[in-house]
Amino acid sequence: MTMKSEPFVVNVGPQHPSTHGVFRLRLTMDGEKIVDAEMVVGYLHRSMEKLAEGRTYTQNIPFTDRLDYLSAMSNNLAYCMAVEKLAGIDVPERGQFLRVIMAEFQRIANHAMAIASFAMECGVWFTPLMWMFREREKILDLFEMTCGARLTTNYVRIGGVSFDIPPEFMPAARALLKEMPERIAEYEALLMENEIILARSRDVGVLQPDLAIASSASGPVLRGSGVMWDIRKADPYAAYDRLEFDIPVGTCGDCYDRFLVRMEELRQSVRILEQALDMLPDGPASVNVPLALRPPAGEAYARIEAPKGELGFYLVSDGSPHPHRFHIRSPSYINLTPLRDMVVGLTVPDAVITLGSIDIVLGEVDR
Amino acid sequence: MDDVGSVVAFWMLSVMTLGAAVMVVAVRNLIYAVLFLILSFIGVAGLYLTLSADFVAIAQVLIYAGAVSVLILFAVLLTPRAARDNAETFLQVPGLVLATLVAVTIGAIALVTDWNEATRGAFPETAGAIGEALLDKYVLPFEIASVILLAAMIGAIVLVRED
Amino acid sequence: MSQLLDGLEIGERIGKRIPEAVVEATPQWVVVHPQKLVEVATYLRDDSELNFRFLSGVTAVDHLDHFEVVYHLQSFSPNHMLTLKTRALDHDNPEVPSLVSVWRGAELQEREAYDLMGVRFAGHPDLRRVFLWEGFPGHPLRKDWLEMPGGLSPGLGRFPRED
Amino acid sequence: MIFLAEWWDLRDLGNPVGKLLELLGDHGPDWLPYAVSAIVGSITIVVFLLVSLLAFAWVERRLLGRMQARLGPNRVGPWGVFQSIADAIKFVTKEAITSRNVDRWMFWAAPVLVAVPVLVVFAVLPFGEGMVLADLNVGVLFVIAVGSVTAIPIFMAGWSSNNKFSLLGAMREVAMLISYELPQVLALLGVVVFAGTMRMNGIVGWQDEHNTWLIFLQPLAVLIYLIAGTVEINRTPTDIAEAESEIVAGYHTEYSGIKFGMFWLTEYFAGFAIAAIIATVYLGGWTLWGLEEWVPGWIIFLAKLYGLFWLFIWMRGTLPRLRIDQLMGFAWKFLLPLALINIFVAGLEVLIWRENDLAAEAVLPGFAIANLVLAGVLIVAWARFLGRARPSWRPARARLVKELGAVVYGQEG
Repeated sequence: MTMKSEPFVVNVGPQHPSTHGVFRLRLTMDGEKIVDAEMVVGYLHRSMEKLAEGRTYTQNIPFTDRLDYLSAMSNNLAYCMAVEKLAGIDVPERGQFLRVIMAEFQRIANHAMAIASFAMECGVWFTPLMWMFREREKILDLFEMTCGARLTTNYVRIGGVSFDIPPEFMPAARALLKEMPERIAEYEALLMENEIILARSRDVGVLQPDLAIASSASGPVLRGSGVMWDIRKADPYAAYDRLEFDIPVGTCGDCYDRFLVRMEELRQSVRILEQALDMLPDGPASVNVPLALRPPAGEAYARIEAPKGELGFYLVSDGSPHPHRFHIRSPSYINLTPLRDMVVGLTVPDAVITLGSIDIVLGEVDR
Repeated sequence: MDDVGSVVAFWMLSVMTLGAAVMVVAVRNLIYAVLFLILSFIGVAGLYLTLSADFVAIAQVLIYAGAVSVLILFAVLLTPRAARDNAETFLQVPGLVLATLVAVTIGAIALVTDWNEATRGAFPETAGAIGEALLDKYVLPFEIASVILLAAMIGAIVLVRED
Repeated sequence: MSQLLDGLEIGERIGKRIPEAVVEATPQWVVVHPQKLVEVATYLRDDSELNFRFLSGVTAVDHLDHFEVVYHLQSFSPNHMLTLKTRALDHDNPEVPSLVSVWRGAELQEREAYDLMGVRFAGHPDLRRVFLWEGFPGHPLRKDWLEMPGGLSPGLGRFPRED
Repeated sequence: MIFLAEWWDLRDLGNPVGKLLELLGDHGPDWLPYAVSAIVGSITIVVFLLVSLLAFAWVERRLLGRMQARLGPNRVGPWGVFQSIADAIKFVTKEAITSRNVDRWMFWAAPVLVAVPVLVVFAVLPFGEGMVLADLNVGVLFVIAVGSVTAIPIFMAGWSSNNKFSLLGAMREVAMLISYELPQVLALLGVVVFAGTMRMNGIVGWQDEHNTWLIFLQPLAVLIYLIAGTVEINRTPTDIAEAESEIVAGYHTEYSGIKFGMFWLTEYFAGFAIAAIIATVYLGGWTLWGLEEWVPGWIIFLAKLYGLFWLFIWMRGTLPRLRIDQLMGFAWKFLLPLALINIFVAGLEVLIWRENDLAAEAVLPGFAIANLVLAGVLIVAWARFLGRARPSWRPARARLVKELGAVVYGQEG
């Protein structure tokens, strides 16, 4: 005999502590079990793609800061790469390395936030968040001393970067990198073997690799399912082809694997950064590009491995100073495709940590 | 019933118990009814206390107010919303008749019986005595009750198992 | 290094397998006929040599007289990319077949393209607006969408779905 | 020593009250001492709780700040010590919103009633020798009974809020309280078996008399009671009923202002209550191997209480939250069997002790060691037995690869 209860709808969000912004998940529940999930987004839609069509290529860079506001550097980089591809601009070597350095620092900052908020979803009372903010803060300080902004950096420009690094950057960055392995070990000691985290996140929100590939998941979500794919290696951009690093992959595709992958990516980022700082060549950091850039008519699709996944910009130019079409392939949004399959059959707490393990930022989902 | 405090306590508790009991049948909202039932249970526990039966009083709170009522609350919540009010039923008249009969019986017994009035003693340690009685003189009923409860528990588990 | 496959070559291969599917092929991309799109996509995904299992992105472009839907395909092994396009020539009522049956990843992206560009994807399981609300006038990413029809200015008098 | 037992003796704050009551009993009607003692006792307990609350709301935030590499409150007064007072003023002055569709009566009654059971618990706890408001024969049972009643105001709050999150939180809380009552009762019964009394003062006296603490004789029970107590007070790792990331704030989602303040302070009071019960029952209450002759017993008791509360703060700063079914499973599958074994062993030991008429000094250390070993073995063995051990093929860290495109998944990977 089974007991059936009335199905009822629980609205998680748009105002909810664990939706990372204004994300809404309509869960249809049968008792404790989720039988259907529907995501409702658009509360933060700013029609960025339309706005960008009315501005010049250079003017659009600040928009990209506001996409995934936790990793502005990566967004700048992806967009500028697309424009450079469209206009055929080559970036000097120093600029390429600076881009790598900033993007990897940004990855550490973003993953610190992602891991911390995942831990918060699991119910840790702010401790990992505060610990990780300590390091994130130092990274933001580095950004500030380089370009004057902490969050919306607007640093990577078409043809290079906006400023070369100041003299105090190097010692600060090296000091940070020196203490990072120790800090990461601390996070791991706090979270990784924690019995409750294991109980909560293992075998929860499982994403099979076939479904992950079919539903265009990317970044840690894809790698957590055990797919060896990283655009930094597959389609190296900036200076990644000269740097040595490994791709962490999970084995079971559950929340815990995605968490492990992010944890390991912190270490890999530190490794990349150490090499990049050593190899940083002298010379100009950028080439001069006209402000009202008129790329030849055509189209370009450039993508990078942003912290959240494959971030791509698809630009269509008609020869005017404005893009004819400005499309953002945003990893946060597309990683939500398999969400329904991942949460059906789970309970609300599991759905919440599954959402946390995907790591979305609503600025990028809604654009 | 010799000192003022006991008398006052008795009357207050009686009014509380009976008033809550009346409210249980009178209120329309089933959740309210359950909450009044809890109040009534607590009143009864207080009455036990005035009778120096501390163990029984605490057990009353623990089992009736703490556990049974919560069970009823869950039962109320798990029934469909439509059946959640204290509506009129066809059992109203039989119920009323039965209640009246019980009241008359109890009242008659209370009036007819020749009560022995005992003076109020000190608080004896009842818990130990009850425990010994349960495991000595009344061990058979005690064990039978345990077996019945176990059977009920297994039955409940079997009923709600998924497969 | 991810290799961008030559559109001419792939166009030829598709043409051999599915005649009349390719409308145009350039070194950068292949344009296929909408009616053959699902067939072509299935072929690209299942062919062991091409092995395009990953749909990187779907988007639509307004070319003033027609709409172009662009698919960026990625194969993990061998590591190569392809840009596939299809055209909806009716600018007022553009419609192309949905590829959700081939790649689940198209689901949200096609919804987005429908919402902002107004391209209908026939056969999409759940083609609804995603960022804007049902009843929003027009599709803002179209080039002819300059202001909200009916003299409305952007911004809301009241919240959508509030009634 | 006798001369110290005067009304001005700080070691027993019960003395001055006793003198006062004697005075009233001599000159007033016979019910007057009862009424006065009840009033004085209640006021003392409430004042003690409020002062502790004000202190510990600040201490907790400072301690958590230390754990989290930040400062904690540091603006109001020196080191932010007046932060709790500022918070209290904030609670009182904020608007206590009552939403339109709530069940008004219950919505207002719940925050008032919720603090009652917790306050009542302190009535049976001895703060020092003779410093107990009501030295009930059935003190242990009373504590449990009162603890079980806390479910009802919480349920009222959740149900009357007319909010799904509130209702879910209330259901969770009630289910949790019911489940954890059993291991809690069984853990305390082990103590009763040893001490042979349910009177709180008697338990303290027994520990004093045998120069031991029951934590040594009942290590497993302490652990079980501590876990069950943590569940009852709703703090991380078991704050499931108000899990912020899942159901917003659980049963008090709709509450604001002083109404929320009541729930908030009840949580602290309950924490003090659990700490006080553990201190009394397992840690020898106001005794400390003779030190109570020199230091006031209530100071010793408070030191133990606050030390235990610090443990709760520490847990909050470290542990994540369990899922509701895991927590329930833990109660029924892990704590309950262990508690049953524990009480069986305790009974056996007391039987051996009593039947053979052995000397306490000889037998208790043996029991203590045996029980400690047994606790360790049982916990490890039972955890193994139930354990969701990591599959051996599953690596502890993410695998590092260099090649592209392949898939490692599951066991064969």
